[in-house]
Amino acid sequence: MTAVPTSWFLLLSAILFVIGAGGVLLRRNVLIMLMSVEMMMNAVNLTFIALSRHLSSLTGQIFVFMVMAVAAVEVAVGLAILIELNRLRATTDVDDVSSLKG
Amino acid sequence: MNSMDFPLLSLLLALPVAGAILVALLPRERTELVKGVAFATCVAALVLSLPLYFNFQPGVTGFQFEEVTDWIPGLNISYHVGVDGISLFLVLLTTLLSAVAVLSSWTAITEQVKEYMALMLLMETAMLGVFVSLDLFLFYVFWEASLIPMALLIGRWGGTRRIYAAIKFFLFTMAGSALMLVATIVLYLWGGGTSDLPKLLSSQIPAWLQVWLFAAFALAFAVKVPLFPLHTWLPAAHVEAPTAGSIILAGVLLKMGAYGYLRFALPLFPDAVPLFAPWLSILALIGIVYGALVALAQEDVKSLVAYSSVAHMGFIVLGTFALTPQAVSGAVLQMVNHGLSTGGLFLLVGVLYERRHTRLLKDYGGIWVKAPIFGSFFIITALSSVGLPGMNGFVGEFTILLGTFRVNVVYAAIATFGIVLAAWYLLVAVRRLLFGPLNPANTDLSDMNAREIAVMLPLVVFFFVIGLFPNLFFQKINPAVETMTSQVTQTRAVAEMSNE
Amino acid sequence: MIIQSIWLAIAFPLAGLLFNGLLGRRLGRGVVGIVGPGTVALAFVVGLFAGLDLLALPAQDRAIVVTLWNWISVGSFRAGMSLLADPLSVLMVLVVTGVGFLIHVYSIGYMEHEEDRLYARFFTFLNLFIVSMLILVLADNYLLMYVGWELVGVCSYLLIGFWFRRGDDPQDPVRLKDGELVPVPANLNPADSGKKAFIVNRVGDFGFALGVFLIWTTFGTLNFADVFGAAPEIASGTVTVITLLLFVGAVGKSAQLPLYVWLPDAMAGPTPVSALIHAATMVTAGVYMVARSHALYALAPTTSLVVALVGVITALYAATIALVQTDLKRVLAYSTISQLGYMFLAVGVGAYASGMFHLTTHAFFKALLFLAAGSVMHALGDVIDIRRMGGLRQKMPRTYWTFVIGALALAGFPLTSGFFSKDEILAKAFEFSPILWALGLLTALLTGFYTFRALFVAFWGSARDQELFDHAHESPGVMTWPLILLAGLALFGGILGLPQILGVDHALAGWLHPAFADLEGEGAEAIHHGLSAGLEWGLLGLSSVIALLGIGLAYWFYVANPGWPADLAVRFKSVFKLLVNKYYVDDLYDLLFVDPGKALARFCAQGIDNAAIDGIIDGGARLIVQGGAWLGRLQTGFIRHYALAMFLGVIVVVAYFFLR
Amino acid sequence: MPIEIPTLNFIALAPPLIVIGTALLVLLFDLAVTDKRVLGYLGLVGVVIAAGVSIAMGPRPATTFQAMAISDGYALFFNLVFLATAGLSILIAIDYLERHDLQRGEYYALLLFSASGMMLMAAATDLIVVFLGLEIMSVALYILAGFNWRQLASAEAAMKYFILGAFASAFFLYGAALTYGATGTTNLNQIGLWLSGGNSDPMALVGLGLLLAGFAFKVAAVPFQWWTPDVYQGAPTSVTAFMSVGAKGAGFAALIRVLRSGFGDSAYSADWALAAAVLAVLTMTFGNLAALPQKDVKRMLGYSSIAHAGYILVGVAAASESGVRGVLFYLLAYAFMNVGAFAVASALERRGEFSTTQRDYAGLSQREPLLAVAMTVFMLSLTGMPPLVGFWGKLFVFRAAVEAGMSWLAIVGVINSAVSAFYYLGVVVQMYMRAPAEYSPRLVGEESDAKKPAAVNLEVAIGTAVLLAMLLTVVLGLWPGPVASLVTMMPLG
Repeated sequence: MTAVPTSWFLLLSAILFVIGAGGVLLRRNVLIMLMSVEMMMNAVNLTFIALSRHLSSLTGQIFVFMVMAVAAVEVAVGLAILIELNRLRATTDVDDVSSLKG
Repeated sequence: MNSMDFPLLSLLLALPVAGAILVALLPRERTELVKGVAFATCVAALVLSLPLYFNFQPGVTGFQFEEVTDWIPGLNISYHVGVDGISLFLVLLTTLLSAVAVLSSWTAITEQVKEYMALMLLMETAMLGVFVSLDLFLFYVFWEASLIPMALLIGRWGGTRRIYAAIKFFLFTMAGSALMLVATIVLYLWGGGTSDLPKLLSSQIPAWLQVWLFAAFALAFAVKVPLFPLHTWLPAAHVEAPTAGSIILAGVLLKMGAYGYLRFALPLFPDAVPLFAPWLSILALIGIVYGALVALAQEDVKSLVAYSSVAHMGFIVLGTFALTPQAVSGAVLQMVNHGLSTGGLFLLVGVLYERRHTRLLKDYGGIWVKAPIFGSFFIITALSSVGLPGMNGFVGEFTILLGTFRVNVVYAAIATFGIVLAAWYLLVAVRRLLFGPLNPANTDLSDMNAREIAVMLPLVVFFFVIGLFPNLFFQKINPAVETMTSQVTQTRAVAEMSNE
Repeated sequence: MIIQSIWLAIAFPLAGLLFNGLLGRRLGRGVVGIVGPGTVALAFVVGLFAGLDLLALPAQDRAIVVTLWNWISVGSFRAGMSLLADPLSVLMVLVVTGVGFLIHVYSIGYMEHEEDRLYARFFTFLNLFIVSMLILVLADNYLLMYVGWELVGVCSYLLIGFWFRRGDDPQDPVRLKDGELVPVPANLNPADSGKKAFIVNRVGDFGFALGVFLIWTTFGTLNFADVFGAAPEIASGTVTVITLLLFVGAVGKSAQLPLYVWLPDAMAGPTPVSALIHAATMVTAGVYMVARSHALYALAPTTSLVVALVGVITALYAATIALVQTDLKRVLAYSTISQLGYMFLAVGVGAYASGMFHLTTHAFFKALLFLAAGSVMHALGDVIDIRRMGGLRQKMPRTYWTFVIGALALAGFPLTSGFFSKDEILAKAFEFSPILWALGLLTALLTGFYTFRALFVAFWGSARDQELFDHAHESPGVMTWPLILLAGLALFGGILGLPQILGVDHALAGWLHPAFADLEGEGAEAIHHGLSAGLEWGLLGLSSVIALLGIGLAYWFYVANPGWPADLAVRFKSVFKLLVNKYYVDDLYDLLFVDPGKALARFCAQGIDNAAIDGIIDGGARLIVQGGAWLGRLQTGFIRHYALAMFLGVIVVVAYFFLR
Repeated sequence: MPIEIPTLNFIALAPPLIVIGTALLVLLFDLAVTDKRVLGYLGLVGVVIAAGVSIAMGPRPATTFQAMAISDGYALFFNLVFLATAGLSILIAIDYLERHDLQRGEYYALLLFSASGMMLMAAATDLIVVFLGLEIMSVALYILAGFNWRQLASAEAAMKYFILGAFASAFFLYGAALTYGATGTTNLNQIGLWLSGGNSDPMALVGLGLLLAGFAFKVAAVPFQWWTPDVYQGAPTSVTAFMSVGAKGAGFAALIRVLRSGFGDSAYSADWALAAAVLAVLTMTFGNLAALPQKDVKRMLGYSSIAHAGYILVGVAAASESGVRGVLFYLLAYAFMNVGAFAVASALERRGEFSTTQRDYAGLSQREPLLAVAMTVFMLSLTGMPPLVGFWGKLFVFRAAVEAGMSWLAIVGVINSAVSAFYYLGVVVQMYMRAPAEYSPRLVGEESDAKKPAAVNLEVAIGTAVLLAMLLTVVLGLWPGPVASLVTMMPLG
């Protein structure tokens, strides 16, 4: 069984990253934007792991653990903020949150 | 060399700041005490500055009363102060006019006296610092610092368009000197990491760079002088400033620009001088004629005097760039003269304004009858400003023109014509203020009181002292000027030789 | 020797000036009236003794320099506060202080109606003038001379404007026979007149100053002795330019064409001022300066010709205007301009001593005429229009007779002082060029005419304004005694310079000889010119005839046939109007210089300063703020926009690094 | 097989650990203390101790966690910057939260956690630690930005900050990954070694670009600055004060270390220097121009902070030792003057209002002269007027630019300073040159009394913060020598 070339992983993760970014740019629902960001981070994780295998270095995998932990924290905080926002204005549409401008 | 260990200049710089702090600590309601402390500080500074004159060794070239201390040792920036013949009288002028200005605001300022006096005192230190700094960064610090108190003085205690005037003043001068900062940095790096003026004077800067650096410095000074067409902040600031502000502005602040040329731009960048001198001279000439013409069209006495400053400062710049000993010494003396004469005129306009709250010529007329002392002072001051022989303005203008004539007849002729125009606009002002039938609105006008006379008197005494005994001043000015001009012209000659 | 202390001549009036200026108002007019004239008298005495000291010296040593202090020294430039006492300057000192003293005394009476403050101020200014004039004449270098030159201008300014409260002085139009009114230009008010005088003088000083600069760059010194000593080695072109520039100053100060316009208006000042400054002394400064600089002018024939031409043309020109003036003082003012023209004619043709002689006699008789006119004004409550006078000789005999003597001297009536001095000039002019002489002679005819026209209209005939006439009275002694003394001088002053054909020495030329000794053919022998005795007698006779003819014509027109002048005015209406309006020169100057100057000033102030420069600056500032507001609009508040911008930013940054 | 026990030099990370410990203590005491202000003072004590320890440690470099972090002069200096910012911000918060009825113990804990994250970023020599520090700091700041839970604006600020921050973090991470892929390491010094060995890889370059973008977001550089004005405006003022300096400082601390240690000695250094220069120009110009028409002072300061990021980027672009020194000095200066400005702004906020407009400053010099003087000092210092500390900051970064042959950058910088004078001066104009607006009550417990002249009732803690910041702004301006010497002794380890 031949190993899948690293470049394929990298390409896949790049595509995932761009899809995630596209989600942030195009979607208006805060929750979905949050998920898109998570997707970007996971794309990065995939990159790290692929590279880690490619380089035979553990650092990349350590990094992935850190990213996962941080991502969890971010989701928690993000949801908390969303709840606070939702309490003050019943919406999840990010375009409704645009009073500060100019 | 004066080897006194006594740090006279530092003390002189510190004294007004100390006074300002003291004033700030006094209770707000004790306005008389506040004024008294401020005035006492100014007088003390004046007294403290007198030894500068008496202990100044006229024959010595170089700086005297020098003090050098590390300031920012990491960057080799030092606190280096000292005076020579060029700056000596500007220091004395500053201490004198500061005292005059404080005394002149005794009754004119009624709101926030404490802040006012503190700012006046801070202003004094900043101005003194500009004239005694021998380190480029130190100079720049004082140069910029002097903007702040003046802008506040104009903006807080000024006339109706005071905010516009204050902002204009601040932004104009700050924008003008922005490039000077970069030029200073460049100079500092080229000079091997020193900003010490005497050391920099002997450093070799390539001619192409000198051109750029000169341009940057010249711009900053041109705004301050001010040269046409960068002058429009001046009338605005003058008209709106309180009397004392105008006195300081015209008397000292404008001199900082001309002083900058003499102290920094010319000696540091002699190779660039031939390239720029004609243009700056032409701008100065335009200023002389244009300032006089615009002054002629003014209805407001203060803006008339302000534009006259544009014209008078043109003479000083013209003399500076003639680079003959006569012209440059004349320019230095004329700086003092202009400070005294124009300061006096603003003072007198302030006396009127305090009484009648108008500065328009048409609101006056014939008041010499009601205020004979005022009238006599005004005529004397106006004549001093016009350059009447026997008084100060003549000596300065004459030597400037004489020195300029040597190098360029046409410049001298145009500038001399400017004197004719000067007579025109100032006599129009005298005519419309003092002469003619008494304007009925002025029937209750009171003459100057003892304090106001006391403020004017020293100025008038100096009009005549300088006019009759100018050598008391020239003997101290000349050595420094001759050193400077010969340096600049020699370097120039060398540069011309090598070009051939 | 008192001549070493010649500065005392300046110090005394200076002391008087300070005393009167600072204390005069408090001490009362009695003290002021003593201190003012007294100090001038002391100065005169100093001058007298100085003159005697000079006489005691050998002729070639009669030039004493007294250095008071080193005034200005910058680089190679030196100018001392140094005084030069030589025959020329001492003569001027004596004229200035002598006539000045008499006018001071006269002023005690003339100014008696002024309030204390103004009375003291008047004497202060008068003393200041004496001081300034003495500085001018005693200076030993061009710079100090320039100092005096400007200072007298200021005194003139202050004194013309002394009655600064007065408004414009409208003039009654001249009613012609057919009922037509010819408007007479209004006289400027004193304040504007003073201003005008100062500014016009400054125009002249502009030339003078440039001349001084050129002298210094050429000679490296401003000292008279050094300059004159080195003058022969200098290129003649340079000397010509220098002398021409200096002459521009003289034209301004001595009211010659084209800068004479200030002098008639200067009559708005008090009459003693007109007498002292605008007739006897200050206006002759230009003549003195040329005489002083004779060493230069002698080297510049072109300039000398210009001087002579300007002089003679001015003389004739001013005389024609004087023909129709209705204001007594203005008649005298134009006559002053005209007589100054004679003096310039003299110095222009190289007859410096003659010029100085006429300067001296003119000082006597013109001061006399003005003071007499002042006496009339004093009597009539400041009325000066001769058409409102008439018959005054009965009311004011002493004034009348002194005026007659002055008028005779002015007209060049034989044996009066003016006769000798004017004749000397004409003779010199004849020698130089008969054309100049002819013009001078024509002027002399006109002089006789207009002088006596004024005299006859004002003093003869019957009263035209009865109320005024009734009010008139002779002036007090303090005014008439100076008149009488001056009348004596005007009458007998000629003995200073009797023509040599009379077989006596020309005293004044002899006195001045040391000062002009460097000129060949000048000095004591000067009057012994190349003309034959017969021709000289002939010229003398012709001058006498012309003077008498002028006086006779005036009599014919204004006493014998009072209707004729009006007839003539109607017949030559355009000429008459031209003269009444002073050739419209003032209007021309307004049109050419004053109005465009003011318009230019307004344009600079509003068009350039406010609109252009501030427009650019304020507009630029607004533009920047506007740009900021525009940038702020990018800040939409939408997260998506921000994220998009960031994403694009990332792409750009990455692309930059990738493609670099 | 002997197990190698990693030698963990905790001492090297003592300052952030002390701060974290303090934060935990705060959380603990929060359960017991009723007057939450005490917690603020407790935090302050921790900050002071941490600062003292930082100073005591001296600039001798000491690495720890297997060279993932370092305690060198650079890090210690940044510790001082962050601790000064934190200390002043705590002082502000103590009264500010009380006035607005927001007093909660978590606030101080979060602030301290955030500060520890910043300190970690400055000490990090590994991209992993950089990322950790970044997130510790950011997450706490997200919460703090939304701390004013009653206000929509605050929640909005938090939301914007959070989403955009996470978005930017993702880019940063991707950059770290690509760098890792190219160089095989996440250790900055290793990366530096790899690059200086003459290696190059386009992937590393792309990674560098993405890392730069991530930092650019934190320091608010164009085009990643968008969040700044909105978040500054919406967040509680005491938070804005803290993050304006802290987040920016931490971003620069890590950015410079990444660029200098990692990419400094490489073929790429000219590239990132130019990129930084271009970013600097765009950033300061955008910030200054956009600040010009602002009326809300907090928002104006938000734009101004963008401009200052631009000035600091000038020092980064110089890519030299003196550039780093300039940045260090600048940030310390910025800490005092900017936190000071926010301290005055928070002192002037009325209860229930969370912003101050220009009008609120009208006639302040007559109502509260001390505050007016202080605000004037801060504004002028931010403008870069001598003799205030901001001037020296600018001077030092511009000097570095000139030295690096980027005089044009310095020229753009000084022109920008002149433009910035316009809006900074605008506040001074209000305070000194306009008459006081009609009075309305500002402080807790004040009754509405339209005619009453404003009483000076400055709370102690905020007053102390204002006074301290002003004194330091002035004194360091008059006597910048010691700090200027200090930064030369604080090289990157």
